[in-house]
Amino acid sequence: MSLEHIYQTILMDHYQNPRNAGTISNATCSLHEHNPLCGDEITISMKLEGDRISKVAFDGKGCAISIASASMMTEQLQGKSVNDAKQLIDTFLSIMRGEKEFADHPEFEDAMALEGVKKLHARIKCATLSWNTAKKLLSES
Amino acid sequence: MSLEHIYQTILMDHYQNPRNAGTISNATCSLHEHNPLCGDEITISMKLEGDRISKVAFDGKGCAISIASASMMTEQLQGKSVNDAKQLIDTFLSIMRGEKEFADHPEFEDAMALEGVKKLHARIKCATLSWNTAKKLLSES
Amino acid sequence: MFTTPELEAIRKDFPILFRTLADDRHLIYLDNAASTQKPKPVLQTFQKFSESSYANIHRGVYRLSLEATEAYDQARKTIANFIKAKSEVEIVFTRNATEAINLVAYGFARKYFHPGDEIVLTELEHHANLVPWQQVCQATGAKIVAIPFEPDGSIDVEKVIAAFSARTKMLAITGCSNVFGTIIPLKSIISAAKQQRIVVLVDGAQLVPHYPINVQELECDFLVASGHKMLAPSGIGFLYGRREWLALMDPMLYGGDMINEVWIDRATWAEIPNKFEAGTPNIEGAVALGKAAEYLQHIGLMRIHQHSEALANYAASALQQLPNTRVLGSSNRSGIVTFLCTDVHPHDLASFLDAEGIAIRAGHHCTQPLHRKLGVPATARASFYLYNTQDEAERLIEAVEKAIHFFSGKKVFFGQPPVLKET
Amino acid sequence: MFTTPELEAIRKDFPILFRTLADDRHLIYLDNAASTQKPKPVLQTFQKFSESSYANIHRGVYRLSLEATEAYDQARKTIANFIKAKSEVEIVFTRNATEAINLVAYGFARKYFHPGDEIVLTELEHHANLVPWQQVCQATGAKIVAIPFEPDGSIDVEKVIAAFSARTKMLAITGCSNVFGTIIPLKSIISAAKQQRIVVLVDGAQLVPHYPINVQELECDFLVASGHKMLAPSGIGFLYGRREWLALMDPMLYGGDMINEVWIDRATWAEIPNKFEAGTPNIEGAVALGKAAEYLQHIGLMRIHQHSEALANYAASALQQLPNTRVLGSSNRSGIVTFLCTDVHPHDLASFLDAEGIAIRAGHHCTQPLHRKLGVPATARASFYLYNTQDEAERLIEAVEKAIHFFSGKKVFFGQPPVLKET
Ligand SMILES: Cc1ncc(COP(=O)(O)O)c(C=O)c1O
Ligand SMILES: Cc1ncc(COP(=O)(O)O)c(C=O)c1O
Repeated sequence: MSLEHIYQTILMDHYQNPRNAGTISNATCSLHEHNPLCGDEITISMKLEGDRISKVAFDGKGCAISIASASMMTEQLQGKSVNDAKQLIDTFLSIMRGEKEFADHPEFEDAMALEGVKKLHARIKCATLSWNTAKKLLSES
Repeated sequence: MSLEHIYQTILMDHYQNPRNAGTISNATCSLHEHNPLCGDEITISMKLEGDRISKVAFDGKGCAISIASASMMTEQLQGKSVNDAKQLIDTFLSIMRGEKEFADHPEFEDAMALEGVKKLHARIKCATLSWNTAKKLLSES
Repeated sequence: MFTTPELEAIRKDFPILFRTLADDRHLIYLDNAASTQKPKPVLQTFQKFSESSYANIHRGVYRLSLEATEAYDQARKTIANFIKAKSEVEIVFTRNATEAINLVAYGFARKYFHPGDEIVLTELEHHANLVPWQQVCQATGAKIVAIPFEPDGSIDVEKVIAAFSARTKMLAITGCSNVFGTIIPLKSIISAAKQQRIVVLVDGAQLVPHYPINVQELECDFLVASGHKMLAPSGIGFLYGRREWLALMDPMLYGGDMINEVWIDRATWAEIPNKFEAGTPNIEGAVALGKAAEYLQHIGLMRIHQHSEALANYAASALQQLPNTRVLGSSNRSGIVTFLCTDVHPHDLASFLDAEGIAIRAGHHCTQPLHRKLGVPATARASFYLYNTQDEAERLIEAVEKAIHFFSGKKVFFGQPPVLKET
Repeated sequence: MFTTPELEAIRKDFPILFRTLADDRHLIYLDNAASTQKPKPVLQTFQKFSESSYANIHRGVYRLSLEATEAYDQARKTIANFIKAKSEVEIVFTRNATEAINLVAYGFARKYFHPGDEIVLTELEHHANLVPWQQVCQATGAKIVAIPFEPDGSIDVEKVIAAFSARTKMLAITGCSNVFGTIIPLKSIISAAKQQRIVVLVDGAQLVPHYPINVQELECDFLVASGHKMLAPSGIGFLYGRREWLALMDPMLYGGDMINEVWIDRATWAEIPNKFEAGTPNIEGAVALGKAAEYLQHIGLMRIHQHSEALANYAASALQQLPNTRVLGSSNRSGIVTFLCTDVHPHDLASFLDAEGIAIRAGHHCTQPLHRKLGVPATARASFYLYNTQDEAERLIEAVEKAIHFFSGKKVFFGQPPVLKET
């Protein structure tokens, strides 16, 4: 697997210019998660309007993959209904577990740049931390 | 190592016609020892007259090697002074540990038939049980 | 039994069987219940892994560590599949069956047992499935209830069930006696135990190498086995534990890889099964064990069982016909034949057979209470496996006969200790 | 450093070093502190033993078992000699260093420690030499006293000595930090501890592979090490314990081979070291470890140490000169260089280097308290051993430089988390 596959331009762009980075002042819910094994930390905040995620942001620290993945996720969840968001997250996690394929899910757009990470066993957790956090947040609220 | 080396005629003779087998009615001391790992049991009895072992006998059960070795030992100890007996036993134990050689100790006579046992790691304990018991008995009395 | 060509193909995989001894004969290895030999595919897997993919597992980001981690995880899946566990997280790699039982004794029994609780086991148990429970009793105040075995080496299911009470917390039972070779009717015993909510541990050290196992059908809570008795190198074995129990259990060993978060004064644990695998595990061993399981599955465990059983049954009947020879146990035998020759001490017999190039075991086979019950300190045991042949079984019988002739005829000390006269 | 021909000869023994990666370059393996590769003589010993002499050890009467037992016993003697123990009965084979520490924690500390007793250790400790002691404290009421490390990664002897008191029962200390690579001045620390009759355990996992050890001169009571960090397969390690202590200790694991006499309700133990080796041990692993120790001794531990140290020192100074790169620790370094690039998260760096064919480790290296103290959750570590070359060290530096260029230039989240604006 060559370098280009993992640290693609898209991924590096999200890492260096993360979208929706920060917190939301009038968030309706937020959740902080921490992976002590690699030190990644993330806080996902959301503003829910009825059944719709009107705003989502992330804050935290981590490697390029975890930051880029969080950034990509916020773009994906923004504006979705809670149910659609949950389903999207589950699909993403299945893809990362190797049970589904990005090829069948073009809706992931930028996040498809994480394809290369799937093969890097030790890095999958970096890519999934933000998604797992959002999943937990959505099922709690 | 061929069969002949271990179960030599001399050894089989001592096994099937053990010398000094039994107990001594007027023994001055005796000791029972047991090797739970192979089930061998032995009782050594002695009659000491002053510093001299005037009578020695053994009783017990065990394999051919342990019975023959006990029989050979009684022949060796009979009539010896306590000190000479202790020294003889130590020499025998050294030989079985591979630190000395029967070749340098012709005094062992029949017991030299145990040469083959030295190489059978798992059987050395069979050959030494009676000697260790006698050693303990002599140092206790 | 395997056909001759099948057997020849199998034997070719085991280089050690072609080792020639002093007199140019091949070794006859009949100590399989103690440990089995390793086939080429297993040794090659070990070798190839060590030469091309070795690295420490977990946390490694580079591809070598990834490959090693994948191979290790795959081995866990293979073992889960081998015994039909629901999930590979229910498999913990240990050094051997002994460590696996100790892990349950420490992590489960010491945590949950109270004074007066009872642990039911049988008098057939190997020390590995007895001594850890004695220590649990000492630490918790629980008590061992030991079910005697029948004269034919079997266990009476009714007696086991009758021993169950409201105090019974656990049944720790062998799946196959390593002395009599008896295969225990686990299914009926376990279903009775389950009705009374008794936790069941099966000592599969002798069963797993010989018999297809489905832990879900068996309904046992724990199952242990040793790799070295099923064609893998020594140093690797496993514990199967139902997910719910494993999750409740405490770790036994503490250190790296089993933690989640560590401070100077405290720590939290990783998920199962990692929580039970402290430090660098036996990576190559696990990978080799996975290969061994595949090898056995490929040949077919039921066929292996039938082959070993047929050889053992042949040997048992032939031995029974030798003068003053008694075969122990008679019911539902696996590949094991344990016997006594009144005229020959088992150690002498084993030494004599060794000189004939035949490897059998003599001793108490780590079952002192069983031997005490039999009234003898030691017995001789021949045990067969997939690579043994009818010819080897026949050579065993001939050699035992020869030994009996060599040693007998005069009074001997073993068996009936003579009444000694005064000197 | 080794001469070029010496190094070429050594490298020929390690087939994995010639593994070519996607772009035809050889693997550069710089994760030796996690685990080392295995030389041909070790793999061949394993293979040959498995193919011609394998059998279960102890109690076997036949020659195969005898050969296996002799090989196993010989390995114990080799290890005793390797660390200059008085007797081979002072060596207990374990799975790894972790298990060896746990054995002392269970068999010794839990037996003899009381509420208020203190265990002195350092904030450098690997989780393996910390978490077992936390558990001892929980079980006995003893307390951990942790000595902080100095900014250069060293341990101030005076601070350790100042921590000793009448309550100090044990000093459990690493011989070499697996993060900073610092070699600890054990001699002066231990002699102070001995004056106060404090029992000393040395975690030799990083020290023993790199440095000639004489436990009698060192005067430590216990020493642990892992085979897989000194050219042996994983799954085997050892505990050295002074005979007197081992004799006083309780067993940790119970079962076959560690007993003397067993009844249904109780048992007595075998002599040391057998009392600590329950069940079938890792026989092939021990034999291979013996060979690995001989291999290291043949080349010379002092020369190995000098070689790895020189490479590490070269890498440390070169890394220090890269932009925004900080090498951690500076004093008395063994083969380890741990560093941080402000612009690159260690995991990204390791992945990037992996794509360049260079294996390094990123993470907390099983030292979370140490990393918490440093204020970073993860660092990058390159570790050198006897088969690494100057060229490899240079390629490491080039690749790190390339990574820094690739990742830097824009704001990144690692190191200085940005202040985030509201959206
Ligand atoms: C200093 C130190 N102690 C203990 C260990 C634990 O070694 P193992 O995982 O082989 O038990 C390690 C290995 O990472 C180490 O570096
Ligand atoms: C029935 C039974 N249980 C447990 C064991 C212990 O196996 P290990 O020594 O591999 O832990 C054995 C092996 O002798 C056995 O036969």
